[in-house]
Amino acid sequence: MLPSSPPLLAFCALSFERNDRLLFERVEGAVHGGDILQVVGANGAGKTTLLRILATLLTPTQGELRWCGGLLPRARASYLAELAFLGHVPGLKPGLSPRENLRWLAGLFAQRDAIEEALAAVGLAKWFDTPCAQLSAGMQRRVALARLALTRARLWILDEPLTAIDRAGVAVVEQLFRSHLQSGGAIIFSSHQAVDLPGVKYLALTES
Amino acid sequence: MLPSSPPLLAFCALSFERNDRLLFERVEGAVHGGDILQVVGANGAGKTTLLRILATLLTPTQGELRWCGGLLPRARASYLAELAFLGHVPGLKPGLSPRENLRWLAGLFAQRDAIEEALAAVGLAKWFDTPCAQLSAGMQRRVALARLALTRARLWILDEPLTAIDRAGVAVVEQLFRSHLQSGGAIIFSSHQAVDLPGVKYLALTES
Amino acid sequence: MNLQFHSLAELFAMGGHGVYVWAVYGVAALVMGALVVRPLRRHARALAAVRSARQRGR
Amino acid sequence: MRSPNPEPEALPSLATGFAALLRRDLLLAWRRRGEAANPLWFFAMITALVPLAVGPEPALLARLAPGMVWILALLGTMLAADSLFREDYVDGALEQLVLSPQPLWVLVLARVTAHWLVTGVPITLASPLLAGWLALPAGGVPMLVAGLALGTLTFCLFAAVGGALTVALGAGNVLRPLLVLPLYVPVLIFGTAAVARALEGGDGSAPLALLGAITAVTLAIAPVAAAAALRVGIDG
Amino acid sequence: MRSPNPEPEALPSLATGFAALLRRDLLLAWRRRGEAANPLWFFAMITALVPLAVGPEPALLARLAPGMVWILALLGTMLAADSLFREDYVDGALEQLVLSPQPLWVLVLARVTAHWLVTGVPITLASPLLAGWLALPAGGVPMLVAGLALGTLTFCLFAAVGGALTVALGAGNVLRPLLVLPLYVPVLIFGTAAVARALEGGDGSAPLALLGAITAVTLAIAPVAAAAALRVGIDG
Amino acid sequence: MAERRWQWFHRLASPPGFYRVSGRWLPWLAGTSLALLAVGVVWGLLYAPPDARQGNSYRIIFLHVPASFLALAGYYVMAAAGAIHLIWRVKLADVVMSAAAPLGAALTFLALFSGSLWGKPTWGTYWVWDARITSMLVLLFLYLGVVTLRQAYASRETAGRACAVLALVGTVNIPIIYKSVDWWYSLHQPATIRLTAAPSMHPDMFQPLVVMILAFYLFYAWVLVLNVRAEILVRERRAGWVRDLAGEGESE
Ligand code: HEM
Ligand SMILES: Nc1ncnc2c1ncn2[C@@H]1O[C@H](COP(=O)(O)OP(=O)(O)OP(=O)(O)O)[C@@H](O)[C@H]1O
Ligand SMILES: Nc1ncnc2c1ncn2[C@@H]1O[C@H](COP(=O)(O)OP(=O)(O)OP(=O)(O)O)[C@@H](O)[C@H]1O
Ligand SMILES: [Mg+2]
Ligand SMILES: [Mg+2]
Repeated sequence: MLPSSPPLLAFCALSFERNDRLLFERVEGAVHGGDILQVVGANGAGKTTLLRILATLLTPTQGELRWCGGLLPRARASYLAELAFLGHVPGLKPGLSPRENLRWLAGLFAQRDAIEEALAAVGLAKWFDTPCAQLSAGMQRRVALARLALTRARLWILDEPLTAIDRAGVAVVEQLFRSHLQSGGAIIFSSHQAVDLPGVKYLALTES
Repeated sequence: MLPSSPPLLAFCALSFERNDRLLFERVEGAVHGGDILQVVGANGAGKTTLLRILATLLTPTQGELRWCGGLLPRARASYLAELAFLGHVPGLKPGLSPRENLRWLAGLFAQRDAIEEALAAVGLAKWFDTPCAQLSAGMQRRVALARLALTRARLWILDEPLTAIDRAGVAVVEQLFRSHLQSGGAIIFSSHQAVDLPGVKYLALTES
Repeated sequence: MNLQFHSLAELFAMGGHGVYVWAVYGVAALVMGALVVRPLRRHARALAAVRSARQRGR
Repeated sequence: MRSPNPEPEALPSLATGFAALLRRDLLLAWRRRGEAANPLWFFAMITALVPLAVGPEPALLARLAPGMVWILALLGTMLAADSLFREDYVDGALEQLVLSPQPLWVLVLARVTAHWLVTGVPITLASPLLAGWLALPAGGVPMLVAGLALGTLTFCLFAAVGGALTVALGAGNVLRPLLVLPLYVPVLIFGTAAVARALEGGDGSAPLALLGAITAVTLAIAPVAAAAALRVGIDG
Repeated sequence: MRSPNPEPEALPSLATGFAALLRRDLLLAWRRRGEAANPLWFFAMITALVPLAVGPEPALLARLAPGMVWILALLGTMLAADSLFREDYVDGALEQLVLSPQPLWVLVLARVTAHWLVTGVPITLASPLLAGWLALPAGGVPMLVAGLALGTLTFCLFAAVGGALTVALGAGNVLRPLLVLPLYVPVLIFGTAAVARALEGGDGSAPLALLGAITAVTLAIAPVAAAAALRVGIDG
Repeated sequence: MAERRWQWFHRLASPPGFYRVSGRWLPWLAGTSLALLAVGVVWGLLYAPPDARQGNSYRIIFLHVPASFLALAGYYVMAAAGAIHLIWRVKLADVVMSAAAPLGAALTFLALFSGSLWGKPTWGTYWVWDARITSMLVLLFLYLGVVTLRQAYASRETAGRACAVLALVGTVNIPIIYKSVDWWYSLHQPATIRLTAAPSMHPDMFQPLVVMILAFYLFYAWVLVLNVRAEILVRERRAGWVRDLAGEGESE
């Protein structure tokens, strides 16, 4: 990769104020293809808020975001085409099975057509057709993570992807991360746990 | 404590079947005052289900529970008077502040009247009066944990109490656990993380 | 006690009220037939399922 | 060491539990008072739609008035009852209620009381105004108000049973109204009959007494039934 | 390495997004078909309460019939619209909709279509039966059905706007009706006018045409407005 | 003696016991109910004399009245089963309840449908808001509520207990609802049309009606037993005795 190519996502001088409280100030960072950035900080430091700003779900009070060099509110369409976001609640319909859930998501996002393999990869081979409401907390998170194996998005933004995941599951997620990074993708995620991957960069949020 | 005194909670030959699927079989264990039991197992192994059975929220397909030697459905009243249960979702009203939440819970359960100290102990000194909906995920979990510092219950049953809690928070929880055990209480909890306490016993659920 | 109708046409017409009477008896036959058939089929399917489970079990 | 049996003084009393929950619910209602007043607004606005839909003749409206007001009071309390246990279920508070050492029916009663104070009472108080809007002669108003006071309480109690039965079923559940509407039939009949009798110059107190009897029976049964349903329903 | 711009072939088309969401919603409705039939059932039950409340005289009921059926269709679609975006908000699916590369209004339209198919269409189809129940003369039925077909679609569109506005307001299920009720007024007026004209032996097509115009305008505006509201509402 | 009676009860109340015993009833129930139905229908449609005022339309009575009777009786069967299940935790009672709800709903529908079609030639309208008719409608809603509630739950045990609570609340309320609808009828001014009561029915009409009523009772019992047996098999499909039963069928 040429050093001159712009980063996939760059953000600079971000600050966010809510209810007259300054949450963070002049936060900046950038991810190129192959980069993985972990947002760390104490409870309430603003990790979720930052990730939602990066996903354009919230508007920063100050600062700017650039996607492949283009200023974000304008480049939004092409940004969303290459973004996969996973929030605190993963967006699965409890009444639908994992297979059905991934299928409707596939209709909205560019996805590979390999739903069953993706579910099998996160250890849900026996659960293709059970309504998600009947899965355990960790199994539901795994369904959400299976989406990542399907998406063609280059940037993943993940809020606490390891919540409720057991040890074996963490290894699966790390494997997912690894292959995404190798294929030139980038990851920004928050977690209180460290992941076992080379080259993780950290962005620490401290109370201002 | 005399070795002959019955355990606080004893369960034997528990099995649970849901939708014709046998989740676990002949699970047994017991906690005396001062004991801490960690339920471990992969995602979907049945930890949550077991804890809900122990809390009498679910009825086991087979097996029996004894509280201080008394068979449980019958001894339920005195059991509930000494039980503190914390589930996956912690039971806080998002529209109420931490203080107000702990106050209504105090009306239902035997609690010490020291809400502010308890909240300060989990690091929420600045947040007594902010509606819980405006707190971060980890801060909300902390409010729920603050209840434990107030309750007079002798048995705590906690489902993944460490979810969303940062490092510093984990130390706070461990301190809470320690003092509860020292005062003769017992703890049964599930977690994918290990806690740093002496004498933790494990109950491993494996798929049957 | 004797037969009240002398031709099929008369029987169907029922003095002008045939539509109502036959509709009621027809729908009743359908509903009551379904009431009997449904549990019978359910019974048969349940047995078949147990049987195939047994065979797979072997 | 503590004794194996709970020290009685440590346990909050029955009244404390009731009061704590009632207070919580009123506080929550106050926090979103824009919303909490809503059964009332709803009631008022649909009343306003009635003349638009059936025509403005006062004579016709007057005939309709008691029935319409009753039906709308029914709908108003019922719609708001949606969140009676559902919210508590979603945020886990219901588990805590079920695991409380307090008898569950007392807690159910507290929730119902709060709900009635927030929906039924305002509707009852506003009803003379709305009935006037629909050209109801003044002679019917006392019976209307008395009936609604009892009737909305009964509606809330039945709604609690319905809500408890459907608590674990998906959000936005439309099943609940269907379970409870048939139970509302007697209340509606006696409630409107009391007003009709008064309007005819007769004595509406007989149907009102029957309404009172229904309310009393429901008050005895519904909290227990709802509590039983909650224990069942908490497990999806 | 992949190019910085998305490969066009990788992105699902507009129709795919619409179809995927429509399919999801119909599937969900089918999963709880007991519930899905419920706006209809609700509609029928409240219809049955009307004679109990206002008395059984056929002449009176016939006068009321068009207005009552319209008001109940309004309530039926509105009640079920409660879950239109609320559920998606709570379980995080709404975030995914907002972040989808598809235009949001297309997705809103898919949701509204599904909702109309599941509520409005059955209500429209059942309305002749229910109108007959309330002793509506047969002459009014065609206008009633035609009006309801358009009207329920408009109601669903309004409900989407209201639902989007309140999605982030907490269980605000009673606030939304208030926001959208004023919008319902013209629909209600023209809809009942069409039936009334037809019953008088006149021609109901003029109010019906106006109703159609309202539906067309709403169809153009509401999805865009709801999409805008959703983007705002998603941030608590 | 008393002990033996209880043994008998326990055998009957256990699903496999009931399954075996009821197998012996089936041919009798099927035979008698079908035979009586055939006799009643032919008698009523072909041989009974026409009514003086209503002509031939009154022949609907031979379905309408038995269906109405069973629709009402069925609710008590269902509610009682629900109560027994909730109070004494008899599993079979839950099975009976789950079978009785759709059956009752179907019969209520038949009563409404037949009455409604009968109304057209007699009253000139398919529907009037008469007390009895209204209470029948409310009954249909009550049935459908129970049916839907059961379907809505994923777990069978939960569904059973929830429905039992509903049925129990219903049990208390049913008399109130019926009485109130009757009062409603008399409180408002009397409706223009009344159900023609049948005090002085001609024996030639009355006899086939009695046959049909009997036939319907037997039919109800038969279908109820069929449903209960099917439900037992589905619920106990993993139990040894069901597997043995399936094996017997196989070897034949
Ligand atoms: C939808 C309309 C109707 C419904 C729901 C209905 C309902 C009922 C019910 C529930 C019964 C049983 C009452 C009891 O056991 O005490 C009954 C009986 C009867 N119905 Fe109807 N009915 C309807 C229409 C009609 C019509 C149109 C007629 C004839 C003009 C009629 C004639 C009778 C007669 C003769 C009996 C037997 C009365 C007795 O022996 O007590 N019904 N109906
Ligand atoms: N409501 C339900 N209906 C049916 N099956 C359920 C239900 N809840 C859980 N299960 C099933 O029970 C099993 C155990 O679930 P449980 O939630 O107890 O697992 P767990 O050990 O807590 O997992 P996790 O680590 O993911 O929290 C799972 O296989 C799940 O599919
Ligand atoms: N909807 C909201 N309204 C007002 N303030 C909010 C809202 N959501 C979050 N906050 C505040 O913003 C701050 C940061 O919250 P955020 O959820 O971003 O923290 P976090 O770093 O993700 O914490 P955690 O580790 O607990 O998930 C907190 O102090 C919280 O009180
Ligand atoms: Mg967070
Ligand atoms: Mg769990």
